[in-house]
Amino acid sequence: MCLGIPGELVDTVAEQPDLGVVMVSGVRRKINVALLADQDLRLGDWVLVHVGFALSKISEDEARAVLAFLESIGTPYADELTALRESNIDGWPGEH
Amino acid sequence: MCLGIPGELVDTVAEQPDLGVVMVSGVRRKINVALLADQDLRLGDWVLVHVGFALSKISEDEARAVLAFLESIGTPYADELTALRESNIDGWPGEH
Amino acid sequence: MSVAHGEVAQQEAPRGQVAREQQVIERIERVRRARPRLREERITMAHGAGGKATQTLIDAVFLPRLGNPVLDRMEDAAELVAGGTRLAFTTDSFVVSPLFFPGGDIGDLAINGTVNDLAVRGATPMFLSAGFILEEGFAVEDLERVVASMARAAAAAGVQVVTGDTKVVQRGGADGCYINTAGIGTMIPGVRLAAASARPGDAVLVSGPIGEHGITVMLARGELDIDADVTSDTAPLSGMVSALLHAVPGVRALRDATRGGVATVLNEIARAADVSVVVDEAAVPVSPQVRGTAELLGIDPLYVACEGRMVAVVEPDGVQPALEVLRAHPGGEQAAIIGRVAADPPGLVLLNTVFGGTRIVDLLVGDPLPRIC
Amino acid sequence: MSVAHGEVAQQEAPRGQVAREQQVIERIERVRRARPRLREERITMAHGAGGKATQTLIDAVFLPRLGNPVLDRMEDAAELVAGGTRLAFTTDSFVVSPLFFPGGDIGDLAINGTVNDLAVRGATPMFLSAGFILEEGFAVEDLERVVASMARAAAAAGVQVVTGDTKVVQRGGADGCYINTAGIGTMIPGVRLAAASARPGDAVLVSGPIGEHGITVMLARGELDIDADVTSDTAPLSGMVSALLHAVPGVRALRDATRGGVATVLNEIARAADVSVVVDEAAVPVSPQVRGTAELLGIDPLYVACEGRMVAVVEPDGVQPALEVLRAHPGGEQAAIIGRVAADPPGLVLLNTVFGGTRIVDLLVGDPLPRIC
Amino acid sequence: MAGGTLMRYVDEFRDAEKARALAARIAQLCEPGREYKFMEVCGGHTHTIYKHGLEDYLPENITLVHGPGCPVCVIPMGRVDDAIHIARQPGVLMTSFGDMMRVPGGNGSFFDANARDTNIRMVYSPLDALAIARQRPEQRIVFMAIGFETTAPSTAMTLLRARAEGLRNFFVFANHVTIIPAIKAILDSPDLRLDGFLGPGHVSTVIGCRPYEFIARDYGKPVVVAGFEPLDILQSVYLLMRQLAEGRCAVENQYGRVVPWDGNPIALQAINQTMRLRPFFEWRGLGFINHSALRLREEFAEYDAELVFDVPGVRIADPKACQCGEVLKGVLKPWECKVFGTACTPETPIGTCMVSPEGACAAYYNFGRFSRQRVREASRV
Amino acid sequence: MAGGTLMRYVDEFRDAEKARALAARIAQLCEPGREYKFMEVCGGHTHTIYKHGLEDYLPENITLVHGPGCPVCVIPMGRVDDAIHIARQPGVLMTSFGDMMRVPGGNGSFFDANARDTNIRMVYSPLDALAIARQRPEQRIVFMAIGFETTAPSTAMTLLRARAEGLRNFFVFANHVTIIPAIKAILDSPDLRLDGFLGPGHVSTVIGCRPYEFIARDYGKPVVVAGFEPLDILQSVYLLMRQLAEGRCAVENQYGRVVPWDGNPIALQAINQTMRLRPFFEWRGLGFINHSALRLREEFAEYDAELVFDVPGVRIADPKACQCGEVLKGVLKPWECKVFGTACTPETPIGTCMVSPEGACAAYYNFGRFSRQRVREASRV
Ligand code: SF4
Ligand code: SF4
Ligand SMILES: [Mg+2]
Ligand SMILES: [Mg+2]
Ligand SMILES: [Mg+2]
Ligand SMILES: [Mg+2]
Ligand SMILES: [Mg+2]
Ligand SMILES: [Mg+2]
Ligand SMILES: [Mg+2]
Ligand SMILES: [Mg+2]
Ligand SMILES: [Mg+2]
Ligand SMILES: [Mg+2]
Repeated sequence: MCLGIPGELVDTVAEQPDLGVVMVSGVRRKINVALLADQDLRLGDWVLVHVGFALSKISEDEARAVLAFLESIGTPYADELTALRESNIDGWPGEH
Repeated sequence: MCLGIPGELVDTVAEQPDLGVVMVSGVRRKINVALLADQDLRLGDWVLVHVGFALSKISEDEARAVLAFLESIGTPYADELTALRESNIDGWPGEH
Repeated sequence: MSVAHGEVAQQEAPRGQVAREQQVIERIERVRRARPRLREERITMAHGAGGKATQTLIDAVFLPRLGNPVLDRMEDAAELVAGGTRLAFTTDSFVVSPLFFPGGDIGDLAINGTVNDLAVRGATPMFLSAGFILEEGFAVEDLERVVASMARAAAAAGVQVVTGDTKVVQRGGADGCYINTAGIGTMIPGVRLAAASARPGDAVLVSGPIGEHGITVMLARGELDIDADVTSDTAPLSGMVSALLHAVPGVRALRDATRGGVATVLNEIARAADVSVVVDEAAVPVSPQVRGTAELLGIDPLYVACEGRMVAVVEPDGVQPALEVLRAHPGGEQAAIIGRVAADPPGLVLLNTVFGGTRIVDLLVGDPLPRIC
Repeated sequence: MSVAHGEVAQQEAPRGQVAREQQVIERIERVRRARPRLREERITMAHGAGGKATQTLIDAVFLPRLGNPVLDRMEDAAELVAGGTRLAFTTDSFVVSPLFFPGGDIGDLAINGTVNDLAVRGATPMFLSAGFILEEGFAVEDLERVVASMARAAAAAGVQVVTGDTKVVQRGGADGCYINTAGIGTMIPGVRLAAASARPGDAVLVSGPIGEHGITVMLARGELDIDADVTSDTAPLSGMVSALLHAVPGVRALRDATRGGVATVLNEIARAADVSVVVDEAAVPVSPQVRGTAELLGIDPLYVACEGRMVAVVEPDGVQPALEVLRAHPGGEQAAIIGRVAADPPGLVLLNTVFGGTRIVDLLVGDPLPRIC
Repeated sequence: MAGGTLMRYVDEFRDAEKARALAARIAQLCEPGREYKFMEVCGGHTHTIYKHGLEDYLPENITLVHGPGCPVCVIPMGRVDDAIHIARQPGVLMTSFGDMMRVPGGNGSFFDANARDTNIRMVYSPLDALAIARQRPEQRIVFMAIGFETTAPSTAMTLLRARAEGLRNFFVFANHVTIIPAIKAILDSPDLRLDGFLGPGHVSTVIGCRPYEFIARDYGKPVVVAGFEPLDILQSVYLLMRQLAEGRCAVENQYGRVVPWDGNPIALQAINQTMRLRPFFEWRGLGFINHSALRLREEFAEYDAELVFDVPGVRIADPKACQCGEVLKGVLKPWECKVFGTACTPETPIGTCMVSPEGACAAYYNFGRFSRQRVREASRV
Repeated sequence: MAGGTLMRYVDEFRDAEKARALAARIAQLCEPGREYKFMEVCGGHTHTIYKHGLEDYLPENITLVHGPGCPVCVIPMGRVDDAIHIARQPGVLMTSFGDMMRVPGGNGSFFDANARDTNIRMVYSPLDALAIARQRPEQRIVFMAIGFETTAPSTAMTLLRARAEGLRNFFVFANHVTIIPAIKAILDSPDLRLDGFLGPGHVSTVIGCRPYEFIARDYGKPVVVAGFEPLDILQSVYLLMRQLAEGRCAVENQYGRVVPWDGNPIALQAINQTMRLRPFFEWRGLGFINHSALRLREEFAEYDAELVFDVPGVRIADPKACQCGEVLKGVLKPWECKVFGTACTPETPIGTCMVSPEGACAAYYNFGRFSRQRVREASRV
């Protein structure tokens, strides 16, 4: 639906707190980070970029949990279930 | 000072009495003839054209008189004088 | 290099559906092979992008009227015989914007582009013409820079500009400066290259990382506000081609991957030789910066123009020597075998993805557009 | 043909004044012969008009950077040797506006222009390239017309378009359609033509009435609101040249009188050969319509472009046969001897006026402009 | 590639070995003889599926059905014509995303219009359109806004910025749509049987996961909000299969690294501050859907191209041959449309699904159209 | 060619045989040892003289001195700059005659300005500028009017037409000058000795011959109003020589076929209705001359580019090397100017006399610059 690209926040823009610089594979672009004003963004954080705006801050923990789950796929079902729980996928509201 | 081209009036322009068509060596252009409104222009008349306007009606008689004078140049002085008078060059106001 | 990972999808789909889909696919291929009809009443940007729209324009407007056996071949350069000498002859106009970009400018493009079209045809580039269309108001200083750059590029490629022409059009009638070059080369004896001669089993190589010119120019326009350390790959290929052809007898076809990128060249080969070309995505050399910019913009580097890279089709025996020659040549360090020629499905380019799937790499209609979805 | 009517002005002017004026004239000639300096910071329309400004641009920007013995000769086409064959090679871009005009269009111009540059060099035109720069929005129908016209012109001139290129630029980046053609011809054995070989005593001929193309295009723009029954003279000269060169051994130089008209070509000859060319105004064929339009606009037909007329410099012995050959050839019925080559004053073109006076016919700076005074 | 190394959040999710393991698990979960149909709501998923050849990993009895989540594909022809009409007004420079340039209206696309008389240019971000407005005060810059809730916040933020700067030559032609009413329309459509949904990952960064709860609760279909790398989708299919195998029916979030359960409150507020729901809006192929699109609020009337310019607003019937509606609802596979690949191709699109790279028809035509059978045979050589 | 045949009023007056006879008569009238200096007021005459090589027919002791009657040559550099300034205003399309395009201002010519940022185009008639204004209502069309009384009526008629049509996007930047004050300035100049004047034929079609009477009456110099074909000029020289020989001093009209003794009353009235004399005006090389130029009347203020546009009106000093003033007054021959033909050439004009084909320097450089001596010798070969 919407092309979103993960980019690393590598710089700020002087006197323009709404802006930040992201890097994608060594390529830099100024983007607007105002939609994440409540996220306490820091250099080194990764964000999802869409049409020049950062839409969300990417969680490395969540990513690693998914990868751990995928690693576990070759292993018995029980391990897999543990990995799945860690990855927090099962998102019934009550579980949050 | 000002490029003026003799052209023959070869056509009128329907419903635009200010305009006429002149021909110069087979080439036609619409021009404005309003500056000669008092001259009773007719097709076949020659006019002097400058920047798209007819500035004056050309007198064939005057032209022929000059040519006659030029023809006479080879002839004795008296004949020349006659030709010169005919050509009306000597323009003291009183003589008009 | 396997074409599809059949291990997983072992089950066959319901017979009827597969048969129907197969019929549709065959119908589509018939439509694709028919002479295309030009539907547009006016020229659009797509007609100049080197993809399907350009081919349709050529097929519908130019070939029916100007066509002859030489022109109809639609190779990078025409092969001619004049006074008993085998010559190659080619032309290209250059309308790049901006005129100056990291790594090059319209001047060296105009030389290298024509040098390369001669070189990949198997000719030694010798003489170039240069036709300038200048816009009223173009800075003389910029013209001097462009011409100086042409002079350097010509010297580097060992060619001479021997005839020229200059026209000036009113402001608004051009975008600064357009250059046309045409070039003459003498065919290297014994060499016969043709896209149509690709055969199943041949290997497909590229001479270096792809898409750097196109990405550089796109970014140099400044509109995308993207900052990447990437420079144009503009370079003459004549030296590399000469080394390759002298060392490897089994080279079947060469093409410089300009407008439309490597994907377009591969499609041209697949169609000309009625074969399929199967590319291994993981093997295609792409610099991180090109990949990053392409990701941000949602475009595919396979379609992005190069101006100093070529695709080579080489017989099985010649593949390793060819790769060695290319890698030994300056600018060819990252040359790679990116795929191979197969018999089926004829006329199509397939890509084995990094992910292990298979997909088509078709011609684009026009330029790849930055997209948001 | 006498240069000045000395009968009348027998008395000599005061010695001192003549000497001073003479010094000034000599100083001017020294300045004219020096390599001109390009003073403009930006390209103006004059740089494309084929006159002094164009020459200055070439001398100041192109030759110092791209120059080589072939290019430096600045002939209509370069003479080359490739693989042992003597070739002529030339290029021109066509940016005419409007694209269609009575008697022709940009398509046949693009073919004939390059055919003629080859022909007047003493070559048999053979192969052409065609590079199109199209403006977004250009009507496909118009493109088809142009290409069809190119095809007809190519067939008429016996040449083939063997390689091509199409670029599209954004609306406002061109004026509909620009075409570049480059051409290759094989030199006719034994023929060596060069403007520099004109010698005092040679006769100067034109192959037909002058200025018809330029006047036609000027009027076709519609801005001048002048209505004249005049059509472009666009035509291939190759047949006529071939007939001439085979029949008359004494042809020294040929030039097609395009941008800048006959006056410009004569100046180029006078300068290249360091001779004077003396033209008899009454002998120059000009149609009444061209004369009439030129009068209305205050311009001189000698500077108006032709696209199917050439100037020939012929040794005294060859003059009458040459005139006969030209007149016998279709399109050459009104060929005429318009002047002769003299030794002094070197580098200048003089005109003996109908009125019996003498004046210089210099290069114009740019295009002749319609004027009111 | 994963583990303690630096994450790029891309290549890590394209690993063929993991895909094979996952595919094997999916195959294990298939009940013999049962057909599974999952709809990926989002065109981005469709694109990924074809671009990476993901179907090669799925057993033949799992079918992915392409949904309505391509913002370009659902724009009705009349809106394209309206945009061209605005672009024709004196002094107007129209801007939009590259995606829109080739979308056919009743009388051609933006590219065709440019070939006639308009000046419609691509921008990467609405902020770029705003920058043009700043640089060219003598021109009127109109931004044609398209997109779901993912894109609407960028338009909203740009409008707020334009007002803060007092720019008077910037206008928005709003065509933002909302995803939930479209999903509901599909669920209510009688001719479709689905076993579950791959939820749209990027829309969900804004709206969160709660809005999908009604699908599980009221319609009894599992939903997995999915990321856009091929392993994300494959894992999401696996999760759907597992819910079915386990007899569960819930909203799960596979894409937790990007999608917060509650979305982005700042983005939602920006949308709410600048836009309001239209009573109804036409979706190409799906017809009129209530409360399914956004327009500017009255407070932004002077920025609203629909008010400032005289927009004809004529409804253009889709071409008769066009079956985009069926494809968007997942009733037909792209190649089942009668004009697919013959009259309707990327160079001569009849329907919008053939234009956007996210459109199901374009994705299948560009990437998927070949006989897997024959390729498999050929690859054995 | 003459006689009963059809007249074309051109070729008939270019006959070399008649010229030789006339030249012989002129030579007969020369008093041995006396030097004669006649000024052709009009640049058109200068052009004819050089273009046809007329000096070849005159004895060396008759010198033709080139006067100020080239409307382009007398435009001061500041006015060119003003025009370019107007042309730079938003939406302006400036028009003028081809003659103006290469005239250097303080910072280049119109062509140079076009190469930078203006849109200044040639027209053949002010009516063509008006037609452009009609066709392009969104642009502001300014016509830079130049010329003596010959051209002023066309500007006047065009203004009247514009007002009648109610056109609001047409403007005139008036630079019309009047010939009599310039002749008077030259007659009053101390450094010049003249024996008579060739009167300007085409100006006289409008103003008639009476305005020259003061020259004969007050300054004792004969005047012959002359046509523009070479025989016209030669005959006029003959008539001047005859007046001198006969001891007469009068205004004669050689050009009676075109010039009515009383001029053109309609033209004079049109000028009077639309324009009024300026208190003074700067002439290039001649400095400020009182009542020597026309501007629009107050009734036409809304058409007056000088009022509508903000015109800087800065006076630009002529380049130091420039001796145009001396050439325009006939004090110096063109080639006597220090920069003639070296620094000042048609491609790099320093003074305006090198620009217009009517300018004395351009006419001499383009047509006359060669050694008659050497040509004569060469032609004997
Ligand atoms: S093939 Fe074309 S018309 Fe048919 S559904 Fe797809 S996009 Fe629509
Ligand atoms: S040579 Fe140039 S500067 Fe000197 S008088 Fe002539 S125009 Fe003026
Ligand atoms: Mg090529
Ligand atoms: Mg080429
Ligand atoms: Mg090329
Ligand atoms: Mg040329
Ligand atoms: Mg431009
Ligand atoms: Mg030529
Ligand atoms: Mg040429
Ligand atoms: Mg030529
Ligand atoms: Mg090409
Ligand atoms: Mg245009």
